[in-house]
Amino acid sequence: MPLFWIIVLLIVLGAVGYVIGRRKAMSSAGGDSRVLHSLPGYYGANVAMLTLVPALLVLAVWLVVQPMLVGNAISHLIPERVVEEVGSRDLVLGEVRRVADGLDQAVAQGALGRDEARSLSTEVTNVRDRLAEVGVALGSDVRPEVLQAAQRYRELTASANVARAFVVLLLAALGLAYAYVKTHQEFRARNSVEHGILAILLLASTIAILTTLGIVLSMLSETFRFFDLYPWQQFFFGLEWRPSFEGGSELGLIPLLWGTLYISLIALLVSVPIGLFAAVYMAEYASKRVRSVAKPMIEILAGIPTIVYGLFALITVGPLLRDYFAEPLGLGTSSSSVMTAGIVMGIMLIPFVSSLSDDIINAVPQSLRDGSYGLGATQSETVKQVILPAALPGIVGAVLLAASRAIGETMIVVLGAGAAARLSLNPFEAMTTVTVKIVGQLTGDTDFSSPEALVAFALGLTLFVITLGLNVFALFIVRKYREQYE
Amino acid sequence: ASAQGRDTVQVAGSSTVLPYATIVAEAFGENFDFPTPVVESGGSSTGLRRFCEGVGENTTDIANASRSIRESEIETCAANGVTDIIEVRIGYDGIVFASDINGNSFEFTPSDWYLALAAELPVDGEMVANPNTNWSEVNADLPDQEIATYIPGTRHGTREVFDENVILQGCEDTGAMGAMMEMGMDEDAAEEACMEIRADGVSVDIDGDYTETLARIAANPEGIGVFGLAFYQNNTDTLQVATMGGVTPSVDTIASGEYPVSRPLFFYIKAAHLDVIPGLQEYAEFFVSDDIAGPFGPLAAYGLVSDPELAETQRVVAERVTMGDM
Amino acid sequence: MTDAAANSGPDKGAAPKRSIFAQDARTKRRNAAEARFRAYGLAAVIVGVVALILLLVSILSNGASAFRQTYISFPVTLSEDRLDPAGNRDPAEMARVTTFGYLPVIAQAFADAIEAEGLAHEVGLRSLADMISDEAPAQLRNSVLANPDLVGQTLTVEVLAGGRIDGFFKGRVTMESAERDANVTPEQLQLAQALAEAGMLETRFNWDFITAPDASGQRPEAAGLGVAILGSFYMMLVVLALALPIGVAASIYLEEFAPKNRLTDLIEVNISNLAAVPSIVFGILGLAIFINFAGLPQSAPIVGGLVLTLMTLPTIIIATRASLRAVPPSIRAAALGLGASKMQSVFHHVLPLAAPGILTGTIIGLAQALGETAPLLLIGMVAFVREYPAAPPEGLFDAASALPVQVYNWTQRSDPAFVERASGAIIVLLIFLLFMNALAIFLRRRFERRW
Amino acid sequence: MEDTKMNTMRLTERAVDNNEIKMRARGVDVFYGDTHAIKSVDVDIEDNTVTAFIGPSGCGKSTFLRCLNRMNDTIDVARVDGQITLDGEDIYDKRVDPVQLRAKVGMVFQKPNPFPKSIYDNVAYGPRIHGLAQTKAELDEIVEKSLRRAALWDEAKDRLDQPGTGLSGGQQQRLCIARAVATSPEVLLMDEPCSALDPIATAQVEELIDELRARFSVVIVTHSMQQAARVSQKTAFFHLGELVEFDETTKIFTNPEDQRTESYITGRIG
Amino acid sequence: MEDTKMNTMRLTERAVDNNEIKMRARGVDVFYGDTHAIKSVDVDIEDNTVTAFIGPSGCGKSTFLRCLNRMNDTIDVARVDGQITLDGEDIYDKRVDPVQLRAKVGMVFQKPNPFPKSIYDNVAYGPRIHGLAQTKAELDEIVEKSLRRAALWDEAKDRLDQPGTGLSGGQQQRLCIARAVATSPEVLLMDEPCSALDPIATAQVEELIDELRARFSVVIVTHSMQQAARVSQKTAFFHLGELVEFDETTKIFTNPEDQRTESYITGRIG
Ligand SMILES: Nc1ncnc2c1ncn2[C@@H]1O[C@H](COP(=O)(O)OP(=O)(O)OP(=O)(O)O)[C@@H](O)[C@H]1O
Ligand SMILES: Nc1ncnc2c1ncn2[C@@H]1O[C@H](COP(=O)(O)OP(=O)(O)OP(=O)(O)O)[C@@H](O)[C@H]1O
Ligand SMILES: [Mg+2]
Ligand SMILES: [Mg+2]
Ligand SMILES: O=P([O-])([O-])[O-]
Repeated sequence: MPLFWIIVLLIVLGAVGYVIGRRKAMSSAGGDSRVLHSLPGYYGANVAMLTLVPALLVLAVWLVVQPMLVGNAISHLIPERVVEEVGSRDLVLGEVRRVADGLDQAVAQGALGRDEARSLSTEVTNVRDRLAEVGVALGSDVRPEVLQAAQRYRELTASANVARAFVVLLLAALGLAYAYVKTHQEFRARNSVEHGILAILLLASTIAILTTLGIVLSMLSETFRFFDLYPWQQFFFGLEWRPSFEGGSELGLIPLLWGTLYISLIALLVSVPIGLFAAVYMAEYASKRVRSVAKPMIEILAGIPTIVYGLFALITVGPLLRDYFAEPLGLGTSSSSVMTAGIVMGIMLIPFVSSLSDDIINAVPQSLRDGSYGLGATQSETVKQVILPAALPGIVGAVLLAASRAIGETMIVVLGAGAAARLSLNPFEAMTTVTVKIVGQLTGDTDFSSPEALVAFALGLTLFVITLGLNVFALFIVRKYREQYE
Repeated sequence: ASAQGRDTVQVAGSSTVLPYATIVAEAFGENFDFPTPVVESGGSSTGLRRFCEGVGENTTDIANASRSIRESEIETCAANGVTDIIEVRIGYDGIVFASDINGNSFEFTPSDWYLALAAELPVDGEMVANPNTNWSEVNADLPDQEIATYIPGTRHGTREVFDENVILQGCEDTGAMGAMMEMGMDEDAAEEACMEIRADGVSVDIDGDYTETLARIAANPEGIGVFGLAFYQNNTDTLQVATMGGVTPSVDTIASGEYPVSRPLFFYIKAAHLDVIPGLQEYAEFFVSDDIAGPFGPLAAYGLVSDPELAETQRVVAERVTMGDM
Repeated sequence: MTDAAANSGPDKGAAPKRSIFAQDARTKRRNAAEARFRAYGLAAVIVGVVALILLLVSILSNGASAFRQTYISFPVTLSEDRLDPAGNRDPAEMARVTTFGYLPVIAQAFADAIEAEGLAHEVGLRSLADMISDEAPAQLRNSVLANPDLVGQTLTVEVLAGGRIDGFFKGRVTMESAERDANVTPEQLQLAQALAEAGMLETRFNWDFITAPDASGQRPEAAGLGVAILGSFYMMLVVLALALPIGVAASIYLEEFAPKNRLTDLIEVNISNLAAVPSIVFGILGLAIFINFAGLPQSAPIVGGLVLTLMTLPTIIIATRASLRAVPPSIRAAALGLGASKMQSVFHHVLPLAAPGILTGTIIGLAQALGETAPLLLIGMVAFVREYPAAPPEGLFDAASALPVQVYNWTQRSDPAFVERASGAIIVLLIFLLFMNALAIFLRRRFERRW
Repeated sequence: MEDTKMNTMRLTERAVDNNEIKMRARGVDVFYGDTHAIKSVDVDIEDNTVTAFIGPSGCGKSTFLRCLNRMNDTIDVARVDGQITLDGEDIYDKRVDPVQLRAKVGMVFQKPNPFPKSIYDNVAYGPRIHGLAQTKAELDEIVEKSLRRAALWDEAKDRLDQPGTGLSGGQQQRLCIARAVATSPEVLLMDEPCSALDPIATAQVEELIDELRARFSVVIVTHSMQQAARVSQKTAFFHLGELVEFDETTKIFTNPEDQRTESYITGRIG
Repeated sequence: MEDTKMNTMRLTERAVDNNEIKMRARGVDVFYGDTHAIKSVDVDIEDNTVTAFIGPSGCGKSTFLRCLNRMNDTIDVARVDGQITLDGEDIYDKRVDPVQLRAKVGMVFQKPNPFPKSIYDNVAYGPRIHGLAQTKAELDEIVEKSLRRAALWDEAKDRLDQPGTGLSGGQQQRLCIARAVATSPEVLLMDEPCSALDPIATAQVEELIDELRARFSVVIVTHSMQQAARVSQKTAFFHLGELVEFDETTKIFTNPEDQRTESYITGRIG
């Protein structure tokens, strides 16, 4: 049975489960929902849940496992000789699948009879041409072994599919029956359903952990390879970043880190005040109409592709800063600078701070404002002394989000701040960030197993650890200054 | 593992080769029944990394590269089961020096660039920081204009060519290399010292692409940028090209070897995929066919310097000559 | 009445009664501070809006022309000996004639048409062919192969003008620039002008920009956004379908149910930290997990969507948690006191009150995901793709590109004609974004309330 | 003006029978972090009885009240020790579902906390989640009846769809009473339910309490000695977290045993 | 138990002089959207006088009170018509700065709304923004004095640095009183300031009110007729948004003119 129909059937079973579960609960209570432990809907949902969840889980596992098992099974049919000719077993299996798919399609389109497809042989027919007729292109002529394997593959898959449908539907039916039997006036259906939901919520929150794990794992081995090739002392404490193709690169972290912090700092100095003031204005001062226009407009800033900002920095802001600040002040003649990138990035980050803060400020209860106004405080005093402290955790969250984005940004830095790694205090000098170099070294032309390319992984992991530290610090701050209202 | 077999050729790699590969892919899709290949950009290194990840449907079939594959990469490939690799050289990429069309014209020699960009110059047996800030200080024949150059960043393969064919050459031509060795450096150290570029902001590394270099020149019309020939050819209305050693860069002068700064472009085919991925062999043959890669084909029209040994390349592709066999 | 006015005089301290019309020095100071604060707020909003307008104006002024294109129409005689040498109208046989075979047919027909129109010019045949897009032979070949009986007939075709000719009608190319430009001559432009006057050439709205697939660097005039729009759409489907529910679910668990201990602190820090991970690292992750481990195809929107989901999750979680936390505890207590379960109090009361913040997080997260290129670089979606992906769900596994990728690619192309197209793509992207936001903003306005 | 009618303390005349014990608290201690807010309190809440908690502000009445339906669970810093049973079952037992407990032991909070929803939805919320109404008509009926009992119907009937947060202070208080009554709990905990009510509304609520007593038990926190005397059969006097005295209301008000009780109820002002 | 001490309504003995008129309201109408909450009310608030607002719940007492210091400005849907003057100056005049007005006309809200700050900061908030203390010591003094006057000092003195939101209901109410008193307003509006207070605390607050009267005018909303009689010199009776009667307290409670007033103050329960 095709997957689609299994799923449709499952959904139908679930729906039926819901209806009969609900009905049984009601009838066990003599039609009076008041004597039920839970709302009738929960009984239905409980039955539907037990019908669907195990069945779908098994189906999911099955979908992953079946191709592996079938692949294993047919992989025995393929002689070593063929594997050698083609290069890898994987590829032969791919070919087998393609032929099998082609046969399926041919059958589906009526170009081949069912039996014909089963008995097809390379001696009689040119399989490649036959399949080409139904629109399946093959890279080369089909080897007899491959055709046989494909035919076997189809058989196995067909029977596995039958088994799959059987098992899954049986499981669903069992689940349904079990839940149905348990359905009774006293049964704690709400608790059962809520446990299910809680499990889902828990599962969702583990995804973040898994992601972290995945990130660390996917970078760890390459990082170790890097440190095999390059001394860690020079990486962590090196003051020079000078990769070269001829070897003998200097890959010091410090200048990149400095650039990252410097540029992010300027970006935050731009975006946090502007964003916060904008949020306060929108939440406390602006009329509903102004707010409903201004807020979405500012949010668009977050959606403009960073390349636009980058070009804006390169063509407009950079020369402007150079001509009106850097040169008159004698701070250099570079149009790409920390300042340029920081300011432009700051503009991009405004909505990160403003929109979220606006929502949080808006959620502060009106009674607190009243209390303050009633004491003769001005609106700004109220905002500064009552509302912002109460909204602090959310605002810190928003600022962290902005800071995170600043650290992770590439395009604006490349175009606005240049590509030169440099340790300097002058904000009108070109500098660059860790992230830019991660992207650069990863997508560059250097030999991908050289330290110059592998350094990207080490940089990524180091940045990860550093931001982790910053976040711990932020959490500490929030804990310390948090004010819980009500 | 996904159940569906892949039927589209998957290409990844160099952004320099990308325009040519897309031209070919587009024409291939138009003229063959196979679907148009998917051509990814992302750089030679990324392309080769993906290429070497293994054999199988979810790995790329072809890696484009603006340099030849390195020995260590071949080893990694082999470790992952990618043993049979066909190397296809499709032509040459000319590297040109261009400036704003309304500004001064330049006639460079490698020596000029060395003297303008070296971090330190040997003076009287001692290395001193490069004092030159004006082209006329470097070479009295050059216009009186501040030195401001935009050269490819160290992640670009072009930089390697620039370092070796221009800076190192200039270092040797000016005799600086000799002077350094007299100062007691060994050859490697001297070469390294030759190729060290000044970091005082006179020369700016471009980590982006040629459009960024172009934008920088638009922002600073006194700047001189390093471009690919094809890029320059598409922007002759805003850029003027400088000669190098008296030779004007063009498809012809590069093909003949008169113009000194160029590099070969390649793509690498995973031989194991040839019989498996539909259209792969056809695409490769189509790419190197005379219609496409020949001197009068669309690639040349776009700026690729056609390979004089194209026939040999066509044979390599047709007969699937892998790298080990050569 | 009182002598209020008299009392509001300068005698401070002595008289407690002061007019409420006259402000004392301190109130003046405080009011000045208030006015300043308010002005800062307004200025901040204005800075944001002005920056937006500046950026939008520059995008629009560069990109609006991408939606218009120049077409040339003229009759072409499809001669049998060129296009169907075998003469049997068998499409398989006719397919042997490649686009290179169609090129001279078109060029000749164009030259003939100009002559028939009686336009004098000094443009050689080869240069005439250059005025027509390279796309034209493919167009013609496709229609001939689709309908072999056309061979032998004369039909009027409408083909794209070459990029420079098109640029001339959009003001990008001028006679002066053509003087210096190796790719176009003033004579060609003059001829184009004459053709326009004769009605053979017109510039009009260009649907193909939105529907056609990308084209190579030689054919800026033919490049479109069809595949990219589909790819972005599919990816956003995946992101929305996964990131929003997972993000909200995770936040609810962490904020409302999880025991408050070291472990949850760790998770909290960890999520904030994920937000700071550069997006390309998510590409590394995606490549390792979804492609190499799970065996999903490369360049596919499903993988892109999954990677962007992981990238967007922290944003949504941080926003959602912050707004859940902002709901006053008295609301929860009220529900619990009535015998609602925790789950019910969260889903019935807390979540709706937190909805504005959740939607904000979603808007920002999706905006970020929609405009992101770097992680797509490593999973093969920064690519030249000309085949449309199929309808979902299968289409999620087909190769596709994405809008920001198209912008990224086009800004790197050497032909200046791509500049307008990149800006045009940004316009489309922003419209896309506006559509997504419109719903969220509408919902947010419905949920906003103070208590 | 020395109108006696208004000022006479009227003790309930109904005899105080020996009712069954509905809830029993033994040795209950509550800590907020380090502060010991409730110190070893023993109280029996009888069925069909109104129990009043009195005592000076801050003595722990609300805190103890919240122990009775485990609302203290929701305060992070609060910790409850000791044993409290409902119908003989320990409500702090692991197996107890606090949700079910709270459905049986309803609560009206000291600070009115209407949901930011319509008046109708505020009242209908409990019946909805407990499935007390089969049809919309039944629900309407419950809502109307509850609002009537809480003496809010006349004021609210024309604005059922308007937000509950837009009501006056006293109206919000009555709304919260209506909301709690609508779920028909077995025990109703009311934390100063009449603090914001005028005498007439107070009388109506007191009538309601009396009516509820017929079927359930009611615990009421009040600062008004008169109110305690009027509506309750049992009174508990708290002082500084301790239960000073717990006895029949008549006893407490006429012949208190503890010195502290006496000085409180005879305090300068009534 | 019919302890008279507790139940006697004690009218203030001080003579009601003809004081200056501090605030004067003429033809005040308030609308919440379409609802007409206050209907053409005229009231004079005299200096050195306590004015009580009484009336059934929902009759508009709080609404009218909020007009007196323009707190209604913060409610979007609320609209105020008519004229209100403070010392002869129209407080709804364009030139008036509501901030300055509110500094002069302080307010204690019906629902206690402490800031999520420490107890100390809650009280110090007003003095800080109005610059009433030059030094930390002065500020400490103000805080202590205010808390003492609000009868919270003893309970709060050891936990001044703990959040005001962790207080009991009655403590929060006293905190809000202390907070309002700390800014030394000329007119103090108190919306049911004793609703959550026990008799002793109530007495202390009433003492405070009496003390304040010596220097300022106080307006108090209350549901307790006794309280109104005890503390106020003037009483206004509101009913359904109308001002039914406004006169000297003794007059209102002994010899009301309007039938509605009479039936309210003689209402079944006092
Ligand atoms: N924000 C508001 N929106 C709409 N109507 C309101 C609002 N606030 C009060 N009302 C209505 O205005 C009328 C008067 O309310 P007000 O709060 O002034 O009453 P009150 O006399 O203070 O009553 P209570 O003694 O119960 O506090 C009531 O009917 C109330 O429902
Ligand atoms: N969340 C809390 N955190 C810390 N302390 C608390 C908290 N809630 C109450 N307290 C303290 O516990 C003690 C008892 O408080 P509770 O609210 O039970 O008093 P109460 O008798 O209800 O007073 P009132 O009549 O004023 O409402 C008080 O001293 C109060 O300050
Ligand atoms: Mg209390
Ligand atoms: Mg009120
Ligand atoms: O992209 P490149 O590898 O050619 O620089």
